[in-house]
Amino acid sequence: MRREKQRVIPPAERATPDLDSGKYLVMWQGPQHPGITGNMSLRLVAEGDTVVDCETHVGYLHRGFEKLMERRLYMQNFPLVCRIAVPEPDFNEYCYAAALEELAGIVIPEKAVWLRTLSLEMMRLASFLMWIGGQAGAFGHGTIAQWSVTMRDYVLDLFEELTGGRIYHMYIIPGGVRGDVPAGFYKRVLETMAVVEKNLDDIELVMFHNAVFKMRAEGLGYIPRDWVDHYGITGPNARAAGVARDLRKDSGYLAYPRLDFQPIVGTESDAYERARLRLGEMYQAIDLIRQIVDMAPKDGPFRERLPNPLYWRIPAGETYVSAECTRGEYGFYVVSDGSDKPRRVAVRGPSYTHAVSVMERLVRGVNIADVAGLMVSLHTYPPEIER
Amino acid sequence: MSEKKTIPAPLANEGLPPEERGLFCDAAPREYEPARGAWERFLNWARSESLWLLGFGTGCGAIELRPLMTSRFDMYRYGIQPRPTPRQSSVFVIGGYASVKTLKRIVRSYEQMMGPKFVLALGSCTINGGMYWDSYNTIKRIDQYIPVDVYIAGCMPRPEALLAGFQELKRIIKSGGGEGQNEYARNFDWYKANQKKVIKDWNMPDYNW
Amino acid sequence: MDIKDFIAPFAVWKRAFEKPFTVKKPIDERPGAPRYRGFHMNDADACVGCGTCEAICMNNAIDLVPAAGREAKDGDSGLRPRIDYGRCCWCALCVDICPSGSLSMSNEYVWIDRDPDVFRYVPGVEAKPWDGSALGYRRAEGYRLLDEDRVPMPELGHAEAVASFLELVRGYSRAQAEKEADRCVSCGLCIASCPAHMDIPGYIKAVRDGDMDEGLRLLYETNPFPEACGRVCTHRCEEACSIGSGGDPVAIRWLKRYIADQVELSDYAKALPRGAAPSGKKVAIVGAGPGGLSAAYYLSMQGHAVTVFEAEEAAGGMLRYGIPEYRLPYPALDKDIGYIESLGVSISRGVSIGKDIELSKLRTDFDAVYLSTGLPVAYGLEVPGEDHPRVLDGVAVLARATRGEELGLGGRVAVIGGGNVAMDAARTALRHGATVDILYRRREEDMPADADEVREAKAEGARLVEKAIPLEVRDAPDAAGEAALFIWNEATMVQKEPGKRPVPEPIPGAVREGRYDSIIAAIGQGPDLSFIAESDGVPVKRFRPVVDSFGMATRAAGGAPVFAGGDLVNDRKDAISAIADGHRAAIGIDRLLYGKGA
Amino acid sequence: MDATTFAAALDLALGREKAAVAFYRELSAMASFAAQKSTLAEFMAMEEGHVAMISGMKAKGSVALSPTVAVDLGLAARMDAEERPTAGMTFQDILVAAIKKEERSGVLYERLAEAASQPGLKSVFERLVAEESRHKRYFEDLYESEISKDN
Amino acid sequence: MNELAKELAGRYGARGWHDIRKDLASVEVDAIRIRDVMAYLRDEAGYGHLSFMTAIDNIERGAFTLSYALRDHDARRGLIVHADVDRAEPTVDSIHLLWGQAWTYQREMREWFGIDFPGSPRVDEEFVLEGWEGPPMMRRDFDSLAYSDATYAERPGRVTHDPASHMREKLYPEAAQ
Repeated sequence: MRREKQRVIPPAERATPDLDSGKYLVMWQGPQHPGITGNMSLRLVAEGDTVVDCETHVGYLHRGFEKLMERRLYMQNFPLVCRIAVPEPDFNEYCYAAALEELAGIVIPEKAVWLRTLSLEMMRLASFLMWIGGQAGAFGHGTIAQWSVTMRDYVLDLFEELTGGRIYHMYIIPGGVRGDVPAGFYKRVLETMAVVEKNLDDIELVMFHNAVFKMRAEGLGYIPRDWVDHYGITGPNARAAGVARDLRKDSGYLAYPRLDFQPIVGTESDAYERARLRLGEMYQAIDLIRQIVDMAPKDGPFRERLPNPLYWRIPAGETYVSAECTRGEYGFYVVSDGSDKPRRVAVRGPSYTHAVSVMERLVRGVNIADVAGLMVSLHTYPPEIER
Repeated sequence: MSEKKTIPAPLANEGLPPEERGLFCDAAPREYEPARGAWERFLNWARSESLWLLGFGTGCGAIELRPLMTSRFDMYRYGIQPRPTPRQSSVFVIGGYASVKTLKRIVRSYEQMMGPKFVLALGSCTINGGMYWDSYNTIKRIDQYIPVDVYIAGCMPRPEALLAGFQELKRIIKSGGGEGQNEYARNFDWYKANQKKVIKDWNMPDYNW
Repeated sequence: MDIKDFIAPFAVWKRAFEKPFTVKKPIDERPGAPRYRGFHMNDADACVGCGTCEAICMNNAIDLVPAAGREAKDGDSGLRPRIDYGRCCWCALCVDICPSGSLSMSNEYVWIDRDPDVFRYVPGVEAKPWDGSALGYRRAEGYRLLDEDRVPMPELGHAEAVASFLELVRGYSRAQAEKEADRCVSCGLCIASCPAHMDIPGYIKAVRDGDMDEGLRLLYETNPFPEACGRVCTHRCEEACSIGSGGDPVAIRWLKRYIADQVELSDYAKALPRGAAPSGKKVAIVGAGPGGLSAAYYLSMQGHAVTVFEAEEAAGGMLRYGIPEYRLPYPALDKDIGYIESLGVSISRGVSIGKDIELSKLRTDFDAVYLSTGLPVAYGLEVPGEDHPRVLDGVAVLARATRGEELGLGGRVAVIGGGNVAMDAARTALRHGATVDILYRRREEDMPADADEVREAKAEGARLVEKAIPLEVRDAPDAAGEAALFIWNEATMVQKEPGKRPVPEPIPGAVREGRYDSIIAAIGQGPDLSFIAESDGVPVKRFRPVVDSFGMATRAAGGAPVFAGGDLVNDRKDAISAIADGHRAAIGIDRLLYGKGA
Repeated sequence: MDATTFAAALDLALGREKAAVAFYRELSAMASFAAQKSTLAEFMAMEEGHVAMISGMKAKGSVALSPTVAVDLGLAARMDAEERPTAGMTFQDILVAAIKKEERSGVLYERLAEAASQPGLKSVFERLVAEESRHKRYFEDLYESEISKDN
Repeated sequence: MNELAKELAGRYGARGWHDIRKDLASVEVDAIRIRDVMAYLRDEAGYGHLSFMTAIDNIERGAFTLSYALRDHDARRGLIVHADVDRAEPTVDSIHLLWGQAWTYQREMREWFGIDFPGSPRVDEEFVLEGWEGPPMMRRDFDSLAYSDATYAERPGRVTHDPASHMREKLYPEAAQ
């Protein structure tokens, strides 16, 4: 099979090219490179047009969230956390809120559970829509982004209606959610889903049945199955390698145990397979959203009352809450010392491993022109690496 | 502009190793001398209607550039398009907070841009530090380091607000008010001093042109 | 790869015939969603300037600044939030927490300027194009970050209450007190309204932290009657409470009581500061009410030897003789007084100034004198028949109840007046098994009594007769001297002058009468100043000693300086004001005795 | 305006004000303690001020009084018939006496105004009625705020 | 106490097993045993997935507490392994050979807390910071606000008033003395 032949498994050991030999070209890709998702840079060493070594450089977006969170009250951190991963803020909100609720022993109302699930799945869809435009663009297919980013915008319109925010929703607040669904909202959700689904059909036709995309993506960035545990790979990157792990199923948080879905698993573990799998997860998200709209309780409170946020102290303890975001395991590790501010908050973003360790190894032996496509195929967001 | 100019001493490029100093420009930027009357007005019209955007999303704000570039908001129809390199760009969108590490790249990119060049600053973070007001790694006022032509309030500003910002920028350019580049040249020493105060490992030329 | 992979991409062409996604005029065509978190709005009239928005704002984006045309007043700091759009992150936590609910957001989101310094404004004060926008973020129904409901105070049921003189209000448990204390936002608007300017946020914090000793210490900084004030204070603080601007005010009074109740008298000394070394100076205080004893406390803390002269047999003044036991049980009052006495303050009970000892003698024997004699004289009804034997005065009835004397009110009692004394008299009569009518010249909402008192009096069975202008008291035809007819004229409220309170105007012919065994007049009280002679040099105007800001009335030659305070001098005529006067006078006396300024 | 009649009218008023001064002086003699005396002295000084004012108007030949009648709070009408205050008189006693006195003056001027045939003279008495009503209102306000606070 | 807790206690002196929730527990070991413990957990106990590594500055007791979060995907449970290291001389064995991404976390902790992991690749290189001259910034005694105020210019003109003191000034200034 052609794909078999294309698969290259880069060696674990870093090559040490002799840079003074004149054989190699050192080049920086990023931070202001349109093909790089977010701001990070790759220091590439190329021999001819093949990359032989890569160092990742991150930190362009480092704002010191974990330090800032130690300076702020628990509730004050609520607007802060969503900024950690710009294209996908809701998972931050959920993990942070859930961690606090667990530490403080708060059980959120049923309606909040469903609205949170809805919000996370809509976010997943929006995030993937953004991503697929980038993935297609990185292989020179600009049309997809014209559609998918607009589809994402339609989902953001729903978010704006539900939460009052377009990018930063600040909706999943500790204790529940911040507001009920507006009248007629579910109807508009279903309408939007129909439009998105129709466009996804087109995207599938145009992008996945496309000789150019296939030629460039197939076999690119092959991740062997045994890397999954070794590098801590999660999410679609792991599932494309045939590892059926999905925290939504495994941890069974929020309303997921009551929803009907199965993790999508791939076999080929290359850029094409990962893209294909994410397309599948978009359809899956649409399906889940429809289920949620159908099953979510229409009445009841959407928020548990919390103590005065100005003095809210959380009993000493620690916890780690993770959720399956579009890229894999997203988690918040919160340590409380019993005071009104967290002692330590650490954020576990899947890109941490995907964009640094895995990327550095995968990129060896890849054609320079494919570096951007490879990187996008790992679906990485630098802000969650450096926080 | 008509006042007599003393020729400043060449830049030392002290951040660079001695053997590399000669490879880079050692002259400070100079102010742009406008053309006369109608010709300058024509130039300004042309500049304002072809805003070429540097494709460097420096902060959260970059997320709203994608919708702008694509079909729904379609900024091309307003004469705005992204370019991959500073050498081809005339507008720099500072998309919010700037960490020190990014600031270094911002300065470098800004200086590399062709004049006349304009800066659009998005959101709270560029005005007074925003939510990262107490962070050890983000600057609070971008106007301390590079001149800014238009500010857009919001966190994040919606794409429409960005478009409105571009309209305002166009208006400013057409009225001959896009003076940022000249301000930078005029106050070059001040900007440099500010930049070097926060960029501790200054290992690039003093003026990246 | 097959042939489809080369053909399928051309499907994109069909899109040429579809409606494009492009929005024609994005800036005009897409207003923010109805819930959009756009630029801030503030209803500056509803806003009380408490600064809770500033406290919750993690961006440090909000400053409180004086707003043009708004002065500080009770319950309004006169400050308004100014928002820095160089900081704001539009999280709207300020909207969610705002106690008054005055903050909201419009759905406007375009604000562009060349000048970075303009992005700061005081919403609601500086006009902006989006002011009054109907759309935009409001906090959702039923969603607030603060709890608008007060923790209910456990109280005796009304039926149970009227059957005895047991204390009505049981006091908070620890959990209840901490929950209630958690409602406070520490804005401090209340401090200005408290006549004693107590550190209310400070002691509420002590409740939250469970640090009762610290709480007690803060209470005693400005008020040595926490047990009494924790029960019967007129709590002006609660009227000023910012939480009260959008819900029930924090139960400041109950929390004060909670602190005092938690600490045993024997542990007070551990929590409270020690007095200064003896100064060798002697101060006489006339009247052992809250004002006099407060002055005594603070003077003795400064090391002065204090003697308090009290005409009655027990100390406490109106707190003891004017306030019934079910509101302020004597052991609680005794605890406050007991601590003051334990510091070495000597109280000479049963000594009446002007009768047993002259003021001039005090001026010679002591280094300073403080007059805090209150208002012992009840004013009469001033209607024909007011000296009928069944017309009693309210203060006297309450005092007799305190002394445990037989009241002999009979079965039907009328109480004339709408003040706290009237309510206390009515409820005391109820507890003696009488049916009680409360007759008041104006409407219920005009009553000077605390709304709670009125509500409880009614709940306990008193009948309220509003707009009843007293006309005459007559002997009851069949029971001369045993019962009386009270005759009143029904009135309507007439707004005679704009801006002033309406006047009750008798309705011609609407004369009513009622037969009562007792008629308790509680229309007002006055001072007894007969003990002040012209030679004492105390300036008096309209039956009030004239004093300076420290309460000093005279430092004329011929004797020690004389200070005065409490109901005798101030307009507020409540315990907390008397306490504040006593504290202020103590400071004044101390400064004078030590020659510090003044 | 007929000077003699005008003068006669003012003389009458002057007489009443002087009687008032005498009234307070008499009470003051009866007073037993400082607070009573200072209050009576204050009210007496007010009346003396009125005496001086009316004398001035008489000398100038014109009445400079506002015709606006103060709102009647209706207290005086219902007050118990005047009693002679005693040595132990309270603030209430003094105020009641003062209110009643102002009321009686007002009633007198009212009757005179009704009886007056000349429009000019009528107006003088009407203005005096108004003046007395304002005095009464002053004391009534004081009564409401200081004495009858709770009713 | 479950089997694994006993096993860890017996082999490595692990203590303080605590079930945070039904699928998450924590346990404490000596820092010197950390590599052995992690290897055991990875190879023998099924905890094949390293979620993240981080540190907590317990300045009060002069220690950094390292937290290694592991996950056993098959058993669907997580384990957080704690180890205290001396705050004055924080050095820990590197586990970069056990997991392919561990070196990044170690590099991060080196930069953020000043904890050394000898032998870990590029551990002394700058990670997210550039030209940083201050102390490791995640230490509790590093004051972010003070650093920011001293380093980055702020827009002037901000001034606020405390309602309580403002009201005192306006309404009862005599009490201010």
